[in-house]
Amino acid sequence: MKNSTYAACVAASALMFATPALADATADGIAKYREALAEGNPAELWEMRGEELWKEARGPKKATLEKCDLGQGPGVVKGAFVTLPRHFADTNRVQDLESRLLTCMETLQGIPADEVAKTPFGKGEQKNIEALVAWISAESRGMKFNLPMAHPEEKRMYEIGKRAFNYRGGTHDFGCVTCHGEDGKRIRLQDLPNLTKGPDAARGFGSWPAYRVSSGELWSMQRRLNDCFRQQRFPYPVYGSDVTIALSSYLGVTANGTGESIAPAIKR
Amino acid sequence: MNTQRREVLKSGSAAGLFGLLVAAGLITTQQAQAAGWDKPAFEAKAMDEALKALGAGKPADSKDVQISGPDIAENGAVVPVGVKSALADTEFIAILIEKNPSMLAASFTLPAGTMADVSTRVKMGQTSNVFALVKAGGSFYMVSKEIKVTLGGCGG
Amino acid sequence: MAGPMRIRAASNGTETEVKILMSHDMETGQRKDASGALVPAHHITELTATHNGRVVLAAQFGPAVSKNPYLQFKFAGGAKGDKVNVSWVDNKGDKRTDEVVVA
Amino acid sequence: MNIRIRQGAVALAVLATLAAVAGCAGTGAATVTSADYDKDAAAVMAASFREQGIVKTDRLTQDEVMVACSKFGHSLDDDLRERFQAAALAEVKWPSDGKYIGDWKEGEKIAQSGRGLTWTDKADAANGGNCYNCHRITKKEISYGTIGPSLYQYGKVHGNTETTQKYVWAKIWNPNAYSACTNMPRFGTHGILDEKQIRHIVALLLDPKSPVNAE
Repeated sequence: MKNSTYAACVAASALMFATPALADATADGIAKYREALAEGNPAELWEMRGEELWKEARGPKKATLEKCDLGQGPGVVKGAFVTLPRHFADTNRVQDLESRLLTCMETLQGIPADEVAKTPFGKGEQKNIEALVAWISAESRGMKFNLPMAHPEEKRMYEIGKRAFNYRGGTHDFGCVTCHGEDGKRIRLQDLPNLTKGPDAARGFGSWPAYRVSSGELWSMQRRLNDCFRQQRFPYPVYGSDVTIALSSYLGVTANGTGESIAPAIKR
Repeated sequence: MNTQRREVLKSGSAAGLFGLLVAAGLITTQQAQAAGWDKPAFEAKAMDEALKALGAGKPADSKDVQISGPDIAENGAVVPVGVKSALADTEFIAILIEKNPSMLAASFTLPAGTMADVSTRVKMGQTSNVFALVKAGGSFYMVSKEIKVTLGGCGG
Repeated sequence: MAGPMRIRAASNGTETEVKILMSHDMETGQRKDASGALVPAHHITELTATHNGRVVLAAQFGPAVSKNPYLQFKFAGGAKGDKVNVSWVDNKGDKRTDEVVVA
Repeated sequence: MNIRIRQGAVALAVLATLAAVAGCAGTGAATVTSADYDKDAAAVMAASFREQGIVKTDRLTQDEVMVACSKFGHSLDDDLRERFQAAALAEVKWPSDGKYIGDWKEGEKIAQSGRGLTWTDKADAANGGNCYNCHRITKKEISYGTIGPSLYQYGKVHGNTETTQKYVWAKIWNPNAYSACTNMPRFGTHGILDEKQIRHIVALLLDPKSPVNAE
């Protein structure tokens, strides 16, 4: 249940970013709150279920996911999370963890990817995806981000992600960059990582999937991005669409070598 | 990961959890009879009412009881609260939240040999005093701490 | 059906610390769903932990305990290999029992 | 659900890279320009979103200002900045009755609310101003953001003069009037807040009785 890296990191940042106008007591209080939560993260309930699901014969083909290739070879889970998104030769596509899982579920288990993608978050097969990403990410806890960039498609998705990150629109003229483009900012009391550089990018990107205490649910990166776009007053990003994968590529590559994954973390 | 035996007790018994525990020989019938969810205490809307339901009367203050929790909670849905008592023979601990619709959040009965040191997480609708009620050596004691609940960003 | 608990029990030779995560919605009965209808209360009411068959904690929860509850406590004694068993029951009669070996 | 764009173009780019590899020291990107990526990004943006609830895909449409503000790695040149700012100031709609100050208590409610215009909001819901997300405003509210400057004691410092009232009004209506490419939304221009609501927020900031200035 130890997640002291996270607690220490959040505590440090909360104090470091405290503006002179902000009473230190507030930042200190919030840091203590987060520290207390780091112990006993309910994400572990999803991790347990995820490990079982990986090994459970399911779907029309009654097969497990144990032959799923997350980029490190069939069945290799450890270390996979910190190299995603990456290019996969079999689909000839850059895929994040969730879209890759859809591929595996469809090819190995016969569960139609399109239907899973259309399922609302927290329901049906999406619930299973949430458990799987919790376990898979936990298997890379403490490892540094190391996304490959050798393939031209990986470079292309990174470049598209950078542009999507800076794209401002909607009724409020917001883009990802509005909240995540500067050091030491907060929205209400939440620290905002500057996702345009490490190690903040690793701290932000490397926290998801995470248990959201506000909803009591496990949120995948897809869901995190979905809700960012909602709050930006943007239209609905299609699950597993290229904009979501490109953004993850941009964030992950920016995080490369600068910090470790603490996912699944616990967030307000 | 520790291996866990994951068995759901067969439902269908009207006896409830404690009946099952008796059947399994885990607790005595006497223990089971003393137990049962304390509905009047959990549904009490005011402090006096809750204390009365718990048989606590007017508890005394005590330096030997500690309530721990954050000064500020980022989210009222999950507020970590811990209670420790250094009083001899602490047998019962309860956590009460003044401004919740029902004040009593949780109670713990501690058999001999169990430390008076429990932690859990509670919901708070707003900034409020949180009370730790302790029964030790037959008497009740109570301490409190204010926990502020703040609003979140991005449209709440 | 309720999902399994995550239980950890660790002995330092003189005492055993138990940490429990439960999978439960802990509905307060005051929340409204998207259509504006009240979601009925659904929460754990009682929990019992035993060590090698002896009760070491009896807890009662109201709806103010957080969703996916967390509980931590300690008892004297306990050795590696001992069994800690945790059971809960909720206000709708759902129940769950899980057991862990002390590490 | 696979959205494939320019796969062919990339394949060609790879071939071109292989052919030119000796000449450009293996930097594969040399054959794909930043403009190519701009085009790819535009296509990905257009293909990745769908409408939901009250939000249609036209939310992605950018005006000239937002196109310029979405460019990264360089700032606006002075001419463009001045042109954007002048145009923004020119389109500010001043209060129909000439009154800038409303009720600060209502202003505080609007400043606290982050509701409105997302796909989970209803069309007839009153929009909030989201002010506390980015600004410190009253002393009492400790849950405030720091993306924008502190507005605590704003009226006390700047005075409740007509000049200040007009400045604050225009800043809320279209903040690009004073700072092109600011992070702040164009509350009036985009109809996020109406005249009455803006009046209340001006009161929150400038009314001497408002806790912003009185506490």
